Amino acid sequence: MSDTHAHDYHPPGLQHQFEDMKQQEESNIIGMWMFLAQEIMFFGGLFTAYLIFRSKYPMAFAAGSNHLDAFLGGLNTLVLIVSSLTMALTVYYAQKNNRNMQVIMIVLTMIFGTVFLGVKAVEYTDKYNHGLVPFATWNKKTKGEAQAKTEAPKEVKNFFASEGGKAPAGAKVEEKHDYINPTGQFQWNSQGESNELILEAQKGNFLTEDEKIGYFTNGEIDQKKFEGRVRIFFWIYFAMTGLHALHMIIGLGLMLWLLIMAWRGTYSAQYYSPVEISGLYWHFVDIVWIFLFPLLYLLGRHFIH
Amino acid sequence: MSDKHEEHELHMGIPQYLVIFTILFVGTIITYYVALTDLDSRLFAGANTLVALLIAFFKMTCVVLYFMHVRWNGKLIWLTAAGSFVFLGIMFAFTMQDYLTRGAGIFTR
Amino acid sequence: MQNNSWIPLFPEQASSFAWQVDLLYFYIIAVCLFFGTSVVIAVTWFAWQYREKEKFATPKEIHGSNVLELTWTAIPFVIAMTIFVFGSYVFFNLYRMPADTMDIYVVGKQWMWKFQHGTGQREINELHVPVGRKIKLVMTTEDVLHDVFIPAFRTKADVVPGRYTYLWFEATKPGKYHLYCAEYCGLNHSGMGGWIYVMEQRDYDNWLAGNVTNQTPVESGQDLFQNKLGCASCHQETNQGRGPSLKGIFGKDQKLTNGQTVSVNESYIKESILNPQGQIVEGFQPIMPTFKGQVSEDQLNHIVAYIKSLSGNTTPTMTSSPAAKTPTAATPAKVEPTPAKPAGSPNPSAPSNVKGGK
Amino acid sequence: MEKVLEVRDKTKTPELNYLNNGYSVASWLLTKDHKRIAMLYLASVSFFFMLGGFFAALIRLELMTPNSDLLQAASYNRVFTAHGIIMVFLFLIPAIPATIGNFFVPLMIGAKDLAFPRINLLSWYLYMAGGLVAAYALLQGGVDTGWTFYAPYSTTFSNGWVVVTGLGAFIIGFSSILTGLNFIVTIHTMRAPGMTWFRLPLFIWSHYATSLIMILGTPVIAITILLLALERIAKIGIFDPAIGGDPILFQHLFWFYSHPAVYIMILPSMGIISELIANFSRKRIFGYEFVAFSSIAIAVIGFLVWGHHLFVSGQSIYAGLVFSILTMIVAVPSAVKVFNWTATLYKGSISFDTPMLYAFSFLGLFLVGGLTGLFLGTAGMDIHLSDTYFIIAHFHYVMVGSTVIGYLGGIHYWWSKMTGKEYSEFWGKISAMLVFIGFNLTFFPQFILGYLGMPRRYASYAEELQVLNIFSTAGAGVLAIGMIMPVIYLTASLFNGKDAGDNRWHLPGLEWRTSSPPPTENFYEPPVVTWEAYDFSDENGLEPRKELTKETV
Repeated sequence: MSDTHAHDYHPPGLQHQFEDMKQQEESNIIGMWMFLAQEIMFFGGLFTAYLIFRSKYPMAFAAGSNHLDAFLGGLNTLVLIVSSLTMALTVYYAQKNNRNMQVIMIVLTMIFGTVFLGVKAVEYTDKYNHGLVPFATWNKKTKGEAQAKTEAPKEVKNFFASEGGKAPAGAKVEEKHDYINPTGQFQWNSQGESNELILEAQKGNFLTEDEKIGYFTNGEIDQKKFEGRVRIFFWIYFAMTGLHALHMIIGLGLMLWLLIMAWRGTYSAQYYSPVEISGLYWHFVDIVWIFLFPLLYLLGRHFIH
Repeated sequence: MSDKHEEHELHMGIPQYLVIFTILFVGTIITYYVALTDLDSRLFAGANTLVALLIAFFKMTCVVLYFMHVRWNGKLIWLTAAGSFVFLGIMFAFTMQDYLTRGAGIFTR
Repeated sequence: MQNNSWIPLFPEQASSFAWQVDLLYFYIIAVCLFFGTSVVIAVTWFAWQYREKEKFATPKEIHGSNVLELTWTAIPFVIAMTIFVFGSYVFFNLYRMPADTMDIYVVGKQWMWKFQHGTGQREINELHVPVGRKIKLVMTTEDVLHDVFIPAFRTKADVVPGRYTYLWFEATKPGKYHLYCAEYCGLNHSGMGGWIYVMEQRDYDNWLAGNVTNQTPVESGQDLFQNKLGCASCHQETNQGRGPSLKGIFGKDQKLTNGQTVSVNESYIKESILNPQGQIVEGFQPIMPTFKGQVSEDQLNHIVAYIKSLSGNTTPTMTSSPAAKTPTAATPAKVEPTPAKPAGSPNPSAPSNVKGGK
Repeated sequence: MEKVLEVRDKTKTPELNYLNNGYSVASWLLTKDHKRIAMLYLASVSFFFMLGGFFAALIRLELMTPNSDLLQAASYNRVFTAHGIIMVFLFLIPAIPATIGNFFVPLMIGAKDLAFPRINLLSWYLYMAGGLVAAYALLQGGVDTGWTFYAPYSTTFSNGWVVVTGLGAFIIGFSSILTGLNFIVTIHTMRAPGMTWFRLPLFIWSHYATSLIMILGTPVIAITILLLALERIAKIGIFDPAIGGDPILFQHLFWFYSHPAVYIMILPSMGIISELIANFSRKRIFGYEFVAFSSIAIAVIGFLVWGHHLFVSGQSIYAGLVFSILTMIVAVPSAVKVFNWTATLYKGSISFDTPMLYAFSFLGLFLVGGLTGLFLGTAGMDIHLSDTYFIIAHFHYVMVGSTVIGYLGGIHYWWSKMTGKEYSEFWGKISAMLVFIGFNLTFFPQFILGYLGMPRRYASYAEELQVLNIFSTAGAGVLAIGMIMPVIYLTASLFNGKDAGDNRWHLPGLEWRTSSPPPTENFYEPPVVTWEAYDFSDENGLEPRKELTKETV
């Protein structure tokens, strides 16, 4: 194929700086992989922060993790895996010159991607309602007891659902949500549960050095301090999932562009490298989630039982 | 040339994709239920974490090798994929080596 | 820094491991000179010897030599390792905390150093330490990162908020040394420093005893005079008060009501405080109560120091036996010329300037 | 905008090259030609260099006297921060890769352009956006954290402009990542037929190594700055110990990038010096493979040593020793390079043109800079020296003494290729010597100051240190004159310089086998490489090839 010089034969989509399609494809794939390497290090900074703080405050992380919805998280993992499959099939059908299946698969990928973001939005709303958004005053403002009572039943229901049926006794739940948050600050309202956790860990001598300083004031559990540590967990949760969601949104943008191009029948067995590199990106985003799911939702969950 | 090219690129058919997908799906279910069981007290401390991460690594490997076609890519791609994880590992390991020894009395600091 | 040369080259060596750091320094300089000069000589010689004889000539190809490459990979590696080993040895000595130390607590704060001795004395921007004792600084900070740096001791360590860090040294030479903050800490970073006073053990004990409140004797005396004992309500600046003015009296003669004339010296002042009725100054009523039992020996000394300072005499002298057994009976500082601080407690926003020296 | 090169009749129209291929503003601002983008970079990088230099002058003037009299501490802190941030993020990191690298990587491997021309242009826009944001924050608001942004000072105590400056650095980071990505892909896939890996000029190898660091390191600083901004705005509790955070984590993340970043600055310069020394002694470089792989080794080992910036931060002795030994190891590949350069001179035919003078002065300054690195990598020594002027002197020897000198050498060397004009050799030599003398006078006294214990970032200092500081300030004056001269005579050469000819130095590299300035598509016909790098032998056919292109077209 070395005799196909750019001047004589110009296949569609070949850019002027390349000699032939093979070179261009190779460049695109390497370029995308280099970009992914960059992305790995980008997320890597956050993972390092996670690693450090989790090793410093495992109990606070376990307590925070327990207030994430593992069921929804798991559901989202499955949704992303399905979307990864449809993405892989998009590439497959592009290689097979099958325009219609390509379009269908891209649409399916987009649907699953949107479902993922929808579930994410539900989860974020839940955190908003429970005063677990660590940023400024971006939580639901509950003023006084009257309002708290009227909303109580609904929240309890939510809570059961969010716990995947493994919620503690109902009485405890009601006590938890009977709180006042007039300014919408971050609030940790599960003191009973977390105190139990800390005391048990203290009994078993599991507390790390940082925890011994970080949770206690004069030998007593300091709720304010503990709340601060849980807040770090929620910050890392929001930073990581937020950044991931941002990548999903960019990915959906890419998909939209792919959809238009595929609709026009641009991609064929000869020229499909945009599909392929978008696929690489999409799979990468999936992989990040494969790690985020256990790290944020699952680790430490068993402490609670 | 293009026909040959096409043949060369098609490493996986739909059944193979579905097999990988099933593995990933099952892996997710397993990791979910394992996390709810207390392996730490049954096996050893950190067992839960280890199992969760091993499953995640396994799933990642499947995605990278088959969905991302790295299995059939050139050495450079292998190197990039592995290399970036090596550097990530360096960042974790060297940061942690400081944290774990800080004030802990290694060499009586 | 008592370096009198025009261009100083080395800070003073004043700690037990300073010579090791200096030796390491010289060793690495020697290595550098060896490599540096050999490369420079080679480059210069080649550049001259093989300078262009004809424009765009093509000299013979030389491709390289694996033996040479290995040699000049191995030799630097080995030498680097010797430096590493030597450096690690010094590193151990500098940073491994010895067991039998005297602990001093250090708190950094924008932009001042607060020191507290084991016996309770507090100091700001100054640290008095005995010579020949292993001192361990246990350090933390109230706000940002700081760094205790004492060039004469060749050691430093960051002060990290939220953690304790440690630094130890054993001073070997009495004197006054710079203390710097070496980690950038904001606006007045370059002002965040002071002095380390290294004293003989005896002087240090004296200093400890006499300077409990982190004040110079004069300041302490002033405090007693004006606030604690209330002397100033009668002994005002002018002679308008119920008691005579004490301004400028030291060293002068004083006429008493009984016709005698006494010279105002330390013992006269002391006597007047403890037994006022014995010596009434002419023109004043014998109304002053005795302070016997209310003031300790060293407080007396401080008051004396203060009264002397009113006469422009700032150097406190030693008046009682240095071999005192108890701290209360000990004497005020024969503190090495402590520069008299401005009256009042040091103001955090205006820490003493690092500059100065001799 | 980009006309296709078809007929080239020298008698009728002037040669169509990348410079006269369109004169409109849009033809520059929307260009996808790597050479034009390089020229855009050259202009913007020079602008920021002068801005940074202005702040450097202020610093030296202030330090002429022990008291903070010219500048109060508040302004002094802002000035050195501005100097650091501008020089590091806006000059040193993009200087060589984005200008000379951008221009010559495709030319030297025989490609028509970089693999992703649009991304290349995007990276320039990112650079400009980030640079202007950062410069605005530094000039308008004034940031006083030092370029290291150490927490918790930056997160809690300094003013809010830190966030804006951080945003600037964040954006520039992506510009740098994209440049690195482009280079790696280009070097992998776009090499001309016959251009095997071991025929690549060493300039390319060093850019490859640099790009690796850009890709693997820069994202970490990006996320760190993001977290810093979040901490500043929202009090996450990640770096500020008052709310449970950890300032040491910031230092780790920061230096994970910022130590390798010094290799981003020095490696391209080493590549230029390899070119200069081989080409101006007209010999193949001694031990080509070793020089090539030492670049890669430096890039990789460079990622393992960042902890030596934390020796005094309360690190355990164990961790200190690990980082210390790795730091000592990274010295070896640098030493190998120096020895090979020296050996290359042996039995060469060495000319003393301006670029070679810069190469010699690089050798001298890099020796000092590199060897003083030994002091700082040695844990026991670093305790006394860290955060003193010894550090300042060391990294200026490396950053200025090597990177800037390499950059200037490269600009002089390739000036005729980039513009087609000859600069004044006389003024070039004078300026090269002034820079060398001024530089040493400025920074050598700072080694002594450092050992005496003058801490860095001090607006006022002890009186006994004044003499050395006056030397340093005087040297800075000489250095400034030496640095301003090239701006003048190089600019002048654009207007009244002689035509340089296609191959001014009569060299075999691919970039010299096209016209000066090169055409938009770089080569009149796709080059085929049949020679090793730096092959000066007669069979290589230096002259005929040039004739060939002119006759055949």
